[in-house]
Order: sequence, then C-alpha cells, then structure tokens
Amino acid sequence: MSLDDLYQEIILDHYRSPRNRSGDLDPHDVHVHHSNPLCGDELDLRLRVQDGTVGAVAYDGDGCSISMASASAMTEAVAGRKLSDADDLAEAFRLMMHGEGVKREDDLLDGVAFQGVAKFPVRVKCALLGWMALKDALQTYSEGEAEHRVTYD
Amino acid sequence: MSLDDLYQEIILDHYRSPRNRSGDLDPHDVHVHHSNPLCGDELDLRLRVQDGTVGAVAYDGDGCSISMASASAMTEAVAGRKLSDADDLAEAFRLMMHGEGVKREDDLLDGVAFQGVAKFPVRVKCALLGWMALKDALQTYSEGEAEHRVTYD
Amino acid sequence: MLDVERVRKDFPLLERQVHGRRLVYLDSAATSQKPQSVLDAMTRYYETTNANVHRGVHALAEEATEAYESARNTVARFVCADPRGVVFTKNATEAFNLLAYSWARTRLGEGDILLSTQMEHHANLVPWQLVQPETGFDLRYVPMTAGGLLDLDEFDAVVATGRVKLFTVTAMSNVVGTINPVRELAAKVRAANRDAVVVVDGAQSVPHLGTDMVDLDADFLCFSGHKMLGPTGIGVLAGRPDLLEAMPPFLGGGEMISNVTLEGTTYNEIPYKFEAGTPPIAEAVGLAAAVDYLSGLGMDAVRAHEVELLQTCIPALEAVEGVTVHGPTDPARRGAAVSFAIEGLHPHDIGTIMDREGVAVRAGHHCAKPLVRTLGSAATTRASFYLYNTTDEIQALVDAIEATKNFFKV
Amino acid sequence: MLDVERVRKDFPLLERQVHGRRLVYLDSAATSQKPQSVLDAMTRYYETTNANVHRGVHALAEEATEAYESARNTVARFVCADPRGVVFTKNATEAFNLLAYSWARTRLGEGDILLSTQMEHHANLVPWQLVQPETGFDLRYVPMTAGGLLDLDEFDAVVATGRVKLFTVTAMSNVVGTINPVRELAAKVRAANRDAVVVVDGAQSVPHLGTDMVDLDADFLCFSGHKMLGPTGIGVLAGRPDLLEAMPPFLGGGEMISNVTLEGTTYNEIPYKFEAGTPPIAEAVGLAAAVDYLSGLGMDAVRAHEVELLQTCIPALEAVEGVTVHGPTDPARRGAAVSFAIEGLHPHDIGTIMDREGVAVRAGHHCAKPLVRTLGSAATTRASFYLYNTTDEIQALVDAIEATKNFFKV
Ligand SMILES: Cc1ncc(COP(=O)(O)O)c(C=O)c1O
Ligand SMILES: Cc1ncc(COP(=O)(O)O)c(C=O)c1O
Repeated sequence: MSLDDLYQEIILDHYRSPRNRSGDLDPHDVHVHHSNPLCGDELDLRLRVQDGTVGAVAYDGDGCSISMASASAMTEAVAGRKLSDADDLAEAFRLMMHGEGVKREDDLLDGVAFQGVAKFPVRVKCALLGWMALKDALQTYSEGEAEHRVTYD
Repeated sequence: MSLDDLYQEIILDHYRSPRNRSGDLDPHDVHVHHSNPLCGDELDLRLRVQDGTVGAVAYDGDGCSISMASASAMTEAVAGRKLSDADDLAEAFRLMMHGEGVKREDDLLDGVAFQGVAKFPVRVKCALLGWMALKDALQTYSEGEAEHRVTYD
Repeated sequence: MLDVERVRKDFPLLERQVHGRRLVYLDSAATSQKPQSVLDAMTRYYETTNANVHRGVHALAEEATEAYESARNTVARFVCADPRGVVFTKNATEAFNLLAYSWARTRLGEGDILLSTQMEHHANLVPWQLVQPETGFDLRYVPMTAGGLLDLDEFDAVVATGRVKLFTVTAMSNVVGTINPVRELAAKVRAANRDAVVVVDGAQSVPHLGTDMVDLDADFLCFSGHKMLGPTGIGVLAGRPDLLEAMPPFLGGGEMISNVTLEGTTYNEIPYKFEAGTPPIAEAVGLAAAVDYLSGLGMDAVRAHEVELLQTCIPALEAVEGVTVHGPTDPARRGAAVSFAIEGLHPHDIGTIMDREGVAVRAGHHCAKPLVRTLGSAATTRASFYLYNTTDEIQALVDAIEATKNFFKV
Repeated sequence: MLDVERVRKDFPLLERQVHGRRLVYLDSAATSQKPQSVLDAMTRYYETTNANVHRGVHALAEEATEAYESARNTVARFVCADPRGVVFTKNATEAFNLLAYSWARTRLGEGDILLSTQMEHHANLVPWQLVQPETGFDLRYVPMTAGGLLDLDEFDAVVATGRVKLFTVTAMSNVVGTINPVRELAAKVRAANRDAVVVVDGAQSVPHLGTDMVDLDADFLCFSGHKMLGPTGIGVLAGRPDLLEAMPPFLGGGEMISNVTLEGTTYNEIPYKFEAGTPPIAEAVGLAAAVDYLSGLGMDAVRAHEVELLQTCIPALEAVEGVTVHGPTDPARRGAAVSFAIEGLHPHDIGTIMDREGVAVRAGHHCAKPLVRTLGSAATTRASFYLYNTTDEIQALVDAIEATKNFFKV
C-alpha cells in the first residue's frame, strides 16, 4: 500500500476545498457532536429534514485530513436522499472501510476514494467519523430528539 | 559447601535425641510461641527464672531438623546463665548466622555446629527460630508479661 | 503420543546441572520452564517490532499493536473466550484482585454469600478477604476432606440458602492435584441463584488440561503465563463481556480512558478499560508463542503424558516405606502436582537433601495454608510434573527419597 | 561524552528499515528500544536460572531469588532508595494506583487537598479521580501556563491553605519536556504542612536525568522499566519504608502474606507486602541490566547528549516556517520530548507522512489530555529523543516535516 492509496487527490481536494462545511445550518432539525479523543478529532453535524429526505446537511470540526475530507464527501453523497436510504449508504461505507467489499459504488460518489484507507487500520476511525455521525443524527431524529453527543474510545 | 556443613553429626544428634524438649515446664514464668509460616515451623518456649538466671527452659514444636536441633542446643547453652548474659549469647548466635564471625564460641556449646547453616540462606531462619524465641521470652519477661506470640514473614 | 525426548530438546534449561548432577525439575506447579520458541518470539519482538501499542500512527506502533492484539486472540481461542473479554494482567493474582475490587466490592453486601473453598491458593482467598470488611458479605468456604476432595454435602448446604452470589473454585489444586467437577458445581450454584457468578481458578488447569470456559460454564477464568510455558509478568482474566462491561474500572491511567478532563473521566471499552498503563506487550507475544507450542502438541497429548507419569509415579511413591501421597490416587481425577509426606521427616529437610541429588521439589505450604493445614501438617513436599518430565525422572525422585531417608536414618 | 555510534550498535532494532528507509526512531518517550545486554540477561535467566522466587529450597529457586533481590538492590541504588522501599509493580501506572488505593483512600477525607498538576500523564490523574468519590478529598490541580510551566502563584495559593496532604508532580513532562523544580515545590508543601506526602512521577526523568529520591526530597517515586531500556511488564514504586509499613496492603495473594487462615490473614513485611503473586522475575533481571547499561554510560553523559541534541533540534524546528515548538526552549530546563505544531496540518496526517519517510513520531494527546488542551489543541506531534539518537536524525526530522508540508501543499 502506498501513501497515494490513503491520500488520493480527491481526498486532498475535499480537505482543501470542503463542501457543506459550516458552523451552523439554519434551520436544522438535529445536531450531533462526535469526537475521537484518541486522535483529537471533533465533528459537528447538522441536518435539516424535508419530506423524509436529507434536505440540507452541514458539518464543521477539527481533525485530520481524512476525517474532514470524508465528512465533506459524505455530505455530497447523502444530500437529497431518503433518510432510510442515507442510513443504508452509511452502512455501505462502513462495510467498505472494514474491507468487506464496495457496495453502492456509484451512490457513494467521492466517498469511494476512501477505499484505500481500509489498508491503514489506525486511520479507519478517521474516515468513519462523519458517516457514523450521520447514522447517529438519523437515529436521534427518528427518536424525536434534536441533540446528541458521542465519544469513541 | 557440602551437605555435611549443614547437617553436622552434632545437629542430627540433637534432632534425634532432643534435650529439654517438653510440652510443659511447671512452673514457668514466661511462654512464647514463634512460628515461621513459610516453612511451617512452630515453636513453644517456656522459661523459669531463678535469681535472675535461666533456672529452667523447655521447648517443643514442629519443624525441620535444623530448627528443632538448634532449639535443643540453645537450651543447653543458656541454662543457668544470667538473663542478660543469655540475651548476649543469643546475639552472638544471630551474628554468627549472618556470617559476621563467631564470638563466644565456647559458650555456645553445640550451637557452634550451626555455623555452616549460614551458607544456606534459606535455612538461616530455621536455625534462628529457637534463639529468637529465647530473646523474645527474655524481653517479654522483662516487661512483666508472661505470654507472647510472634510470626515471622 | 507426546515424544518427550523431542520435547525436552526444546527446553534449554533442562540441560542444566545442579550440584554436579543432571537437573530433575519437578517444580512446574510453581513455574514452568520455557521452550526456545517462546524465548525467540520475545527476543524477535524486541529486536524488530518493539513500540508502545495503540494510538501510534508509525509502522512499529502498528506492528506492535497487531502483535499484542493477535496474542489476545490466540489466548482467547485457547480457552474458548471472547477476545473482548480477555484482559491481560500481571499474573493470576491480579486477575482475582480485579474481580474482588471491581465486582465483589461493588456488587455484594450484607446477606450475600461469596463462596470459596478450603482448597484454594491464597490468590483465591486473600483478595476476597481484603474487600470483605468494606462490603459485609458473608465469606464462606467449602471444606476439603482429608482425601483431598471438596465436601459436596457442605457445598450443597450453603448453595441451598440461595444466597451465593459468587462462587469461586480452582479447576485443579496446586497442592493435592484434585480436579474439581466445576461444571456440575456451577450448575448447582446457578440453579439455586440464576444471577450467581462463577469464577474459576485456571492457574493449574489451563497449563495441564484442555480448559474451555464454555464447557466449564465459567463466567470468569483466571490464569498465569509463567506456569504454561510463557514468561513471567503476564496473567489473564477471561470473562463474559457483558459482565466486564457492567463493572467499574479497577486500575486507572493511560489506555483505559476514553476522555480525561480535570473534572472527570470516561472509560474505554473492554478489554481496554481494565488495562491501565503500558501493558505487558513482549510478555503477551511470549504467551501467545507458549499457547502455540502447547496447541502444536495438543492439550490431549499433554494430559495423556501426565496421566502416564501419574500411573507410574503414584504407585512408585506409595511403595516406599513411610511415604504417604496426599489427594486422589486415581490419575483420572487429578493433575500432576503430587504432594507427599515421609514419616519422621520434615519437608524442609527433604527438599534440601533432594536438591543435592539434583531433584528440584518444593517444600512448604505452596501458598495454600488452609488446605495444607487440613492435611494435618504445616507443610508438604511437592513434586510436580509437566510435559517435559520422563519416567526416568520418577525413578530419580524415588531414589532421592531413599537417599533422604538414609541420610536421616529413618 | 557519549559515543553515540558505539551506543547504536548495542540496539539491534535500530538497524530496521521502515517503508524501505532506515528507521529514525523518535518515540522513546512512549517506550525505549532495548540494548542487546538487556535481551541477553533475560534470555540467560530463562535458559539457566528460571524458577519461582522465595520459599524454594532447591538451587534454582535460590538462584532466582538471589537474581530478583539483587535486581531490587540495583534499582534502589540507581534512584537512591532504600531497597526495602522498592516495590516492583507491572508499570508506573500500577505504582500510582497502589498509592491511590492504599494511601489516599485510607488517609484522606473531607477538607484534605490532594494536589496534582495540569501537566500530568493520565497515570497521575485517573487513579486519584477513581478513589476520590469514596473519600471526599478535594482534588486540585496546579495550572500550566501556555509556555508549558507550572503556575507557581496558583501553586503557592493552594499550598498556603495548609490543607495539602499529598502533592504529586511529574519530574519531567512527557509532552512538553518541562523539568519541574520538584525539590523547591516539595519544600514549600512541607513548610505548609509537615505531614504532607510528596509523590514524584519519574517515568520520564528516571530514564533521562539522574534522579535521586533524597535530592528531590520525594516520599514516593513511580517509574516504568520499558521507558529506560528495560522490558515491558515491570514498573517501580520506590517509597519511604516507614510510610509503606504503615499502609494497608493493596493486592492480595501469595508472597504478600505472613499467615492465612480462613478467618483472616496477617501480612508480610515490606516490600513483599505489596508484591502479591508471582512477581515479574525475568523483567526485574532485565531492568537491572538496563540500569547497569545506563550506569555504565553515566546518567550525566546521557543527559549531556540529550542537551546537545536539543541545542540543535529546537532552533532547527523553529527555523521551519509554520512550526511552533511547545514548552520551554532552553535545553537546560527541559527534557528531550519535543512536541510541536505545523500550521494548517493535523498531527495525525503529519505522523502518517513522516512514517513513510521512516521517521517514527507520535501524534495525539500522549495520555495527557488536560495538558494538551491547555496548548489549545486536541493533539500534538511529538518527537522524543534518547541516548541512541543522532544529530543526523534531527535533520531527517526536519526533512520529513518539509516533505509533509510539500505533500499537503501548505
Ligand atoms: C510522565 C509519565 N507518567 C506515567 C507514565 C505511565 O507509564 P506506564 O504506561 O508504563 O505505566 C508515562 C508513560 O507514558 C509517562 O510518560
Ligand atoms: C491454583 C493457583 N492459583 C493461583 C496461583 C497464583 O498465580 P500467580 O502467582 O502467577 O499470580 C497459583 C500459582 O502459584 C496457583 O497454583
């Protein structure tokens, strides 16, 4: 495995030119904060729900290029999707990061570029951070809540 | 060092034909019980004081040949001595067991035969048991007490 | 069948001479010798991989983490545990203390019974005694019969109260060799109280007898690396993940935390929650190599070899005038730790003379004073065998006993 | 002066290649590499002496006990401790937990202050937090300034209350390198309260700086073997014998008892009272060999070598655009753990790219989150040096930083 597997040009591009990165989203229905204390990654994710779909999504945070770029790519991949579909896509991403094959390759959009991260076990958590925050935001919303904080080991 | 240093004929003789071994001493002024749980040695020592001297002394116990023989030899060496002198003799024995030279060689009587035990560090405690019980009995008596129990590590 | 001469070649220490004689090492219940492969695995680790585990992004740290976690998996498989429930400790003793401080201290109170036995090693007695005053639970012991078996009537009587919340028992005695019917005992305890927790001391059984947590129906299993061909400095607490998850942490420090602020701390997931500080990394690698060595031979072959030794040893000892063997005499019911007495001789003297004959046995209470006291003495002499011992060595033991008797003329 | 090229030849791992490049190991604050003499001492122990310690009457057991106790003496001399006060633990973390459970939990109550600092490793924070709720003492921290020094005004203010019963501080920070004025701090604490106890975290200072308990005026000193050229699986609590004698036992089991009955137990004398179960015997032998290696070079020479490295390293790092070095910049006031930031880059990314350049640094919170948070981030990149590092390796570090910046185009 080479560094280019990890830091694909697409990833560096999301890192340098983040999409949907913002410290707020007005209005939003749910806000989650996830952190990875081991690496010092912190992520805020805000979601607006429209007719059962992801109407708008914004992230902000402090973390390594992999975690921030992955969150950025995630926001593009899930925008406009049905909530259940977005959740399914997050699961596809999770499986890919655990080396269990690539499903829904076309739907993941730039998310596919993170495939190579699976070869760097210590960085897998970084790539997952945004997607796990999304899953949690969907879950939190489905339970009628608006805020949630999660800390990974 | 050879086994004969440890088990001199005199020692085996005291083991097989113990002197002053008895479960009681009537009357007695002080009784101490010492044990060495690591080895499983147990020793009872009873002392009668007469005019500031060791009027009579008896030991009983359960232990290895070194501990029992040493107690036996001790009783012979201290019988009739002034209390302070008996204590001094015990100190001489202790120093000998720690390899710090032999003092009062003549007074120790058969106790001298235990010199070789100093070369067997794990057995030193066995040889000391009776003498340490004696020191404790003298101390206990001097404090006006009649009974004491001591357990070594 | 185990080819004992080939096995012996793997153990460099067995070539040692003692007092001018070939060493006959009969003290494996205290600690085992180590095969070359275990020493090599640790040296190789230090020479090529050594780094601190977890959190590291550099290559060595990743490789060290991989080696450490793969050791955990190897050990888990060996005793049929869930790797998430395998906590590396410094020895079996720490594993019991972890349970005492983190489980017993927080789960038990007045009216609850913690049931141990009179057959236990101090490691399975003192930790419970230490935390008992804080919690006020009832600490009871199943008595041992003079024949070295648990008194099952007494056991049944205590269990019938329904108040036994924790039952702890050794799978194999380190003094009298007895193999306890753990599975049946566990079943009875659970029948009387569904929530009871069963702790098994595997310090002797894991090295000598295929030991399967599921088969034994144990919630927790404690054992040590150094008695099973592995290094010193490592032990194992294998436990049910759900129980471990519910327990508060024991030792605090690095690795076991999730987040630390000056106001308070959240804890990592299991097993890391219980592994504070830099763990015994090289020791885990060594222990995994030991497990590989044992698995390579097969625990059935190891056990069969020891049964064969016992079949020779016990009659041979009993044939010596004045010798009494403690514990069960049927090899099927016992392990290879054989305590015996010689009439008129004290274990300390026996041990010393035997040592001069090159035979290393242990004399004393074997860290099991309540048990030894039940045998009616303060100490025993113990010869304990392992996979590298031979029938010739049993003869050497018997000869040494005769030599001792001659020396003392008894 | 230390001949670093000769020293390097003693460390087999330093010959390793990583990603096709020569390894530049700059992670010794996490764990050090081991000289051949340490590996040989342990292998030799296992191949010739291995037995369980204490209580044994056979030759191997005597030799093993002698090796273990002589290791204790060697370690005691190295830090000017009384050997009776040297307890072998599994790591520095266990040493702090021993103090928390056995001292703080039994000696402190409402109104008492336990004073730690914001500069501490989690090992010197979490154990106190764990026992605090049971006892209700006041847990306070001396703040750290942005420059990486303890805030002495705040320290004075807390000490002036006269309520500080235990003060604990690291002699050298594992993140910002700061060497704390332990002796002066201890004097102030004692002046305000004669009975106060002073605990020193020597995990970084003992390996890198001659550390003398008497000189520091410390009552307790905690450190780890693996950071000072020794093996994993061993740590040290060195303490004043009178304090240790008065403390209740912590872990229970074999070796630490004097007598065990089913009704209760009496405890062994120190240090054995605190060493429950089979101790890290081979690890103690390895640690003694590590101490011999360090003593052979002389701790003054080790320190001088690191000061020389710092004199090159700190200006070289500061000369790189966008790089900020944390902590004191004067080599006389700091050790060789050097944390730094690169503007616009996250430590995780830095660590990964550097690893590809063969440079092993650590990225993260270094088990000192409160400290790292004070630096205004959640993580730092840390390069930490030891006696085997060279000035060439500083150049490799700087080159790797440039390569990282180029890669990310910052
Ligand atoms: C300053 C300091 N204290 C304590 C520790 C804990 O040492 P260990 O993990 O060996 O218990 C460390 C090691 O990371 C340290 O750097
Ligand atoms: C049955 C049993 N339990 C527990 C232990 C304690 O093991 P360790 O001293 O390695 O903690 C031993 C070892 O002596 C043992 O034989």
